[in-house]
Amino acid sequence: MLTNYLPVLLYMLIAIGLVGVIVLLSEFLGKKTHTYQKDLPYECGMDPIGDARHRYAVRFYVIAMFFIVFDIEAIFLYPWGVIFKPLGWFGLVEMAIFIFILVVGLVYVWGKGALEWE
Amino acid sequence: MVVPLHYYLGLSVALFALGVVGVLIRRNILVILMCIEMMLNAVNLAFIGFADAFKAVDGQTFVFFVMTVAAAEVAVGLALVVAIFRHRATVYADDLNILKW
Amino acid sequence: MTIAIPTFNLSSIGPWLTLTVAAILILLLDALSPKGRKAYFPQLSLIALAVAALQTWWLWGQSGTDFARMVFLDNFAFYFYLIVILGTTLTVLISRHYLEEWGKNLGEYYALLLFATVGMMLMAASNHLIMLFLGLEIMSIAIYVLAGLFREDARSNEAALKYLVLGAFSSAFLLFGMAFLYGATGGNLFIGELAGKIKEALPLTKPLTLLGLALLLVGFGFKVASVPFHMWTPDVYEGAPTSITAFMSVGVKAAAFAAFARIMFAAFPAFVLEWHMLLWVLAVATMTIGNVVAIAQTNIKRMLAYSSIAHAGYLLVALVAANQLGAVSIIYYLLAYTLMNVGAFGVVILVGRKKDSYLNIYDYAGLGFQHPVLAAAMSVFMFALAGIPPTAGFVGKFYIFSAAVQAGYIWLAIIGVMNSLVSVFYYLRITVLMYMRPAEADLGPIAFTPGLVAALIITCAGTILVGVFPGWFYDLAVASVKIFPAL
Amino acid sequence: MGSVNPFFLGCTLSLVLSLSAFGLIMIFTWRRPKLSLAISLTVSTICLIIAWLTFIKLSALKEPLILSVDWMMSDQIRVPFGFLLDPTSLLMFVIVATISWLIQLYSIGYMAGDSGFGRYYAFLSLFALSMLGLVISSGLLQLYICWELVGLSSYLLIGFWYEKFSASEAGKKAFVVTRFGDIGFFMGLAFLVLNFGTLDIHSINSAAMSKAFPAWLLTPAALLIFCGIMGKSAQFPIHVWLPDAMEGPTPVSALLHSATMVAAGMYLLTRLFPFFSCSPTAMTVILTICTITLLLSSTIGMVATDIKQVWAYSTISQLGFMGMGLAAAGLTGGYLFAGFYHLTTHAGFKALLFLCAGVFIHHFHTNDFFVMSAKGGRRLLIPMVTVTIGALALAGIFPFSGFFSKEAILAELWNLPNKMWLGLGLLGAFLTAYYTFRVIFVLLFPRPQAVGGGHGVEEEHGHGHGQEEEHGVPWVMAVPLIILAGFTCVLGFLQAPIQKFLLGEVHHHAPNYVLLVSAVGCALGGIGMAWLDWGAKGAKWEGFIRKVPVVENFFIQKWYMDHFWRWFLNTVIYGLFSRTFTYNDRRVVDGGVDAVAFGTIGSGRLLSFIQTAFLQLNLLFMVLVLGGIGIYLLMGR
Repeated sequence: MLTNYLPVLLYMLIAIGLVGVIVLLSEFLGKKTHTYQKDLPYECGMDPIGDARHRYAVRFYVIAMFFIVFDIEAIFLYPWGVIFKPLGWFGLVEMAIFIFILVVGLVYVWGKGALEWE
Repeated sequence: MVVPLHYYLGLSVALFALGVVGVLIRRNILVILMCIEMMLNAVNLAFIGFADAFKAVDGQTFVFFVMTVAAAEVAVGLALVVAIFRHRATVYADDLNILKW
Repeated sequence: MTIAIPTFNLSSIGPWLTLTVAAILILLLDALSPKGRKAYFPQLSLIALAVAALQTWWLWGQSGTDFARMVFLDNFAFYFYLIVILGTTLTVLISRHYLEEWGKNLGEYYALLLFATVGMMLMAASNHLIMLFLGLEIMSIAIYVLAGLFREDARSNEAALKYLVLGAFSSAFLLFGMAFLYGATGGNLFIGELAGKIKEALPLTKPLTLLGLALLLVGFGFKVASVPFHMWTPDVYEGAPTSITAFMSVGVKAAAFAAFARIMFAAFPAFVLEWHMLLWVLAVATMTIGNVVAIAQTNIKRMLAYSSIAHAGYLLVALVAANQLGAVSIIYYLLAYTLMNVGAFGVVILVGRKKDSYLNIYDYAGLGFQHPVLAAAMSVFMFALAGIPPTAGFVGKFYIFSAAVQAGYIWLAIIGVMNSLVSVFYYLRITVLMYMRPAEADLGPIAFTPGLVAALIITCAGTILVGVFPGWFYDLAVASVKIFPAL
Repeated sequence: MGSVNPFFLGCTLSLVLSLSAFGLIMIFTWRRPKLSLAISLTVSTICLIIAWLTFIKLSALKEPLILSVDWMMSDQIRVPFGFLLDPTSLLMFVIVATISWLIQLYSIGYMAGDSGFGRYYAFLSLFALSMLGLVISSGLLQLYICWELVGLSSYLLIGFWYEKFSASEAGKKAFVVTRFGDIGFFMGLAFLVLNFGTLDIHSINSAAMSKAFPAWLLTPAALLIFCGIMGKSAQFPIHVWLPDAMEGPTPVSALLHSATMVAAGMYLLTRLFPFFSCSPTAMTVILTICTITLLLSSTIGMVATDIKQVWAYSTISQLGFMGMGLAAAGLTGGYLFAGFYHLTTHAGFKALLFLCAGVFIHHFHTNDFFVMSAKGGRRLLIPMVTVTIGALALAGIFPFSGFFSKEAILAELWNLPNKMWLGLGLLGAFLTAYYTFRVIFVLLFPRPQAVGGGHGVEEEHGHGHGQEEEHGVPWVMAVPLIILAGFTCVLGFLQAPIQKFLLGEVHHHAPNYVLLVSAVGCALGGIGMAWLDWGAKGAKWEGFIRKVPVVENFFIQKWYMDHFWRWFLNTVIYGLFSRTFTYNDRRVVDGGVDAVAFGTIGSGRLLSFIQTAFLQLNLLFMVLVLGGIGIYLLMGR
């Protein structure tokens, strides 16, 4: 009975292992520079201590918008994932088209230079 | 445990009404957009409630589409707010008064 | 578990595919090609539109549904395909020079136009509330962006944001209405089956259905700019780029009326009395307020906005009539309206000259002497909008009011005729200004570009031809409304 | 169709040519007076020739000639487009073509040097197009279209001197007021087509004659169509536009308001005479309205001082007279002849009167015939003679055309069981003669001192502003006068041939001497009265009506009809609708928000909520309406 969950266990182990390996590797291989900004918690350019009614740079909104749009499209991947098998090739092709359209959006955003920070 | 349909509907209507009131009384356009999101989510809740009651799946499918569309709408809305903010340094609905009767 | 993939025929959504592919292509080209080599987007769009029209023509005469009953294949939808394709084509024609003046001849403009067109077609053909909603939003979101196209122009921004907030608000209502209908019918979202399901569940779910109906009315009322949901119209029409205003006034109206008519005719036979009564009131209010307020306007775009509200009122009259002639007149009138209104906006673009400098109606003074042909064209459009024979506007109004009389709504017809009388005043004022007033100042030359000239020729000739030979279009329309057995 | 019918070709040609003349001038040549004139006059001459040729060729016609194609609007609704050539339309066709040709000729002189010369001729061509189209159209919809075009071109012509405020106002008034009647007309058409399914004039008439219409259908349709006639033919109570319409150039007045445009209404009545006469109710209404119009306009004509105003009111009264004749004939089962005959003769003499007035106005630069008289109007020989001929005809004096046609109408009135109508008709004839000859006598027997002393005398010396025109009347203006005067003298004796042409047979009835004597007596009485008041040596130069100042003032104020409409427009239309809405826009919304803003800041959330700009007010409104709809749907019934 519990053996049914063996793949899950395996999957978890692999995931944890992978994360651990990557963290360790970056610790050993990566170049280390320490700046004030970089050492702040979350590493995101925000001051962790201070007034909460802080004004954000407008660029955050732009990035946030892209994130919302691309992220929310993933919603359609879940139902597909659930019935991936019965849908077969048809579903795969459909999803490929769907993702292709998303990629077009990404290419467009990229090509327009909207991903440049400056 | 089965949640009765009218619980869903009651909550949904309440959420929707809250959203409407929020849209009507808040001045900040960002908050107005959030309230509109709330209205859409109330609709989602209603759909899910009905889908659950009827054991029909199309209500849930509808929810997916509503969510994506709402995201797109908000993205456009945010972009417009940003554009307006760059011009006039305001995000308040009552400052949108160039176009008048 | 196995899932039966429903059979479907890609060619039945051929026009959509063509336009979508063209739009995606434009987006890619726009992002990837270096600056300065982007002049071919209008041509590309026109080709795509022509192909889509051709595909529609091939589809003509089919009936039934496809894609697991999601999509209607019928002449009603196809007629609307043709109308919105016509509207988009004309918009593309009048856009180019105008956009160049503003420095905004962008690829996305055309891509968004095409996407919006696809959305409109979806609305006209949908047999499923999800499809309807998707079509509505594809169209609306594209137009929100287009309305705010001139990012540097505060009015354009404001128009877009107002439209977005109001539009999102109203689509939330529409959605809530759909949810109620879904509940009232025990989990049905197919438009074609709504009527039967509503009837089945009637005694139990009457309040739910009625609430759904009310919410749908609000949602659609907003999209067609019916009073009292019209308040966005003048602001948005004034602030949006003129070419987009033209597109909105014809395309959105056509698509919204297509969906509106289909739902009302097909889904609510059980509540005929209620929605007739409500729409009766809305129609009267819409016509009257639109026309009366238009008299007071001095900005031509605002005036045309109120006139577009008034025309929505006439169309609502046809909807209330709800007989075969009524349905026919909706289709016919939207075709006529597309021609005459885009034409009028084309003239507005021309007269507006550099960056919409001259939008006051008094800037039209003396146009008849400086540019007789242009003034003549504008007069044709004004006559047509006012419903003066022998233009298409007259025949359309004749159908509409005849339909109302036929359905027994004599008073509605009388009010309609009185309203069109009032409208003559402000339309003819433009003509009078053009021919009977000397120009107040020299406003500078008017740049006639091939696209605009072509659009004006098409609209002008179309307005007159459709008016003089309505028979053919009428027959097409009759063939299209055969699908509503209740009429 | 193997060979095209020559008449069809001719009719089409005349319309197409007129339209292209309008288009050509308007688009290309309006800057060049000579060229425009050439185009317009050529086209007009061709139309004239076509009209007369058709008339002569078809004069022996037995059956009406219908040359039409169906314009299909829908399965049930077929609208015929084409030409219906029967005696009525042929006669009118000729009249219209002739008069518009004469007026184009006359205008060469009258409009010479006007800055809008080309435009003027373009409008005249448009007018000819629409009027000719109206006359020979075979279907009511085509007629309606031309009817509206007539309205449009008259609007353009009346407001021709647009820089003159009163002129553009008058143009607008004419257009709006006649449209008012047209709503009725249009509704009548819709009513007919929906209940009967055709708009073909011939089939409507024959159906009416064979009693195919139920009365409930017939009477409303007839009355609705009559609304249009009231507007176009300036019948009470929407006659108010016509006197104002005199603001246009005088040849235009002659063209529009004597022979053609206003006659269009009566022409329609004639055209649908069999249809109308099937509804006694409608005919009685028509008779009443026309009688009121006759008396009203005659009495106003008695006190007007502008020569064109007098002719304008006489036009209205004569139109009323025609209407009475037709209605009476309809009620007694008579023929359309009397009214239509009067229409014919009236076209001739009224055009004549207006053109004469135009000569005087052109010469003296004034519209006031008292001033004209003081400046020596009687020295202009040709117009003075011709205006007298016209006036005699208008008054109904033997042997001029008006006598015969009035006689015919009075005979119809005589046949009515109620003799009151006859009495009112005679009273109208008396008044007509009176005000007509008031003008003539004032012109003939000038009294410079009566028009404010020295002013008139000074003008006497200096009236020629150094222009050569004072030496006489240009021939282009004189020729039409003479031709029209000729018509006026001759037409009366053509009664029998015209009757034969119109009805196919001559109805001789024994001359009714009582009627004859009383009619002539009334006319002569009117002239005599005018002589006593204005002509005779010791006359006081004031109308007999002066003795009752209240009534005189009532007439001078035109029965307060203008006041009524002004009030109606201001209060009801502008006040109630436009103002409310525009006021809302500008004041209530802005002002309300301002008031709140300036008001107490501390009064809390409720007020600040109203303050939150337009966007949310709109939204709130939507929600409220939704609430209303919901309540209606759920609670209603």
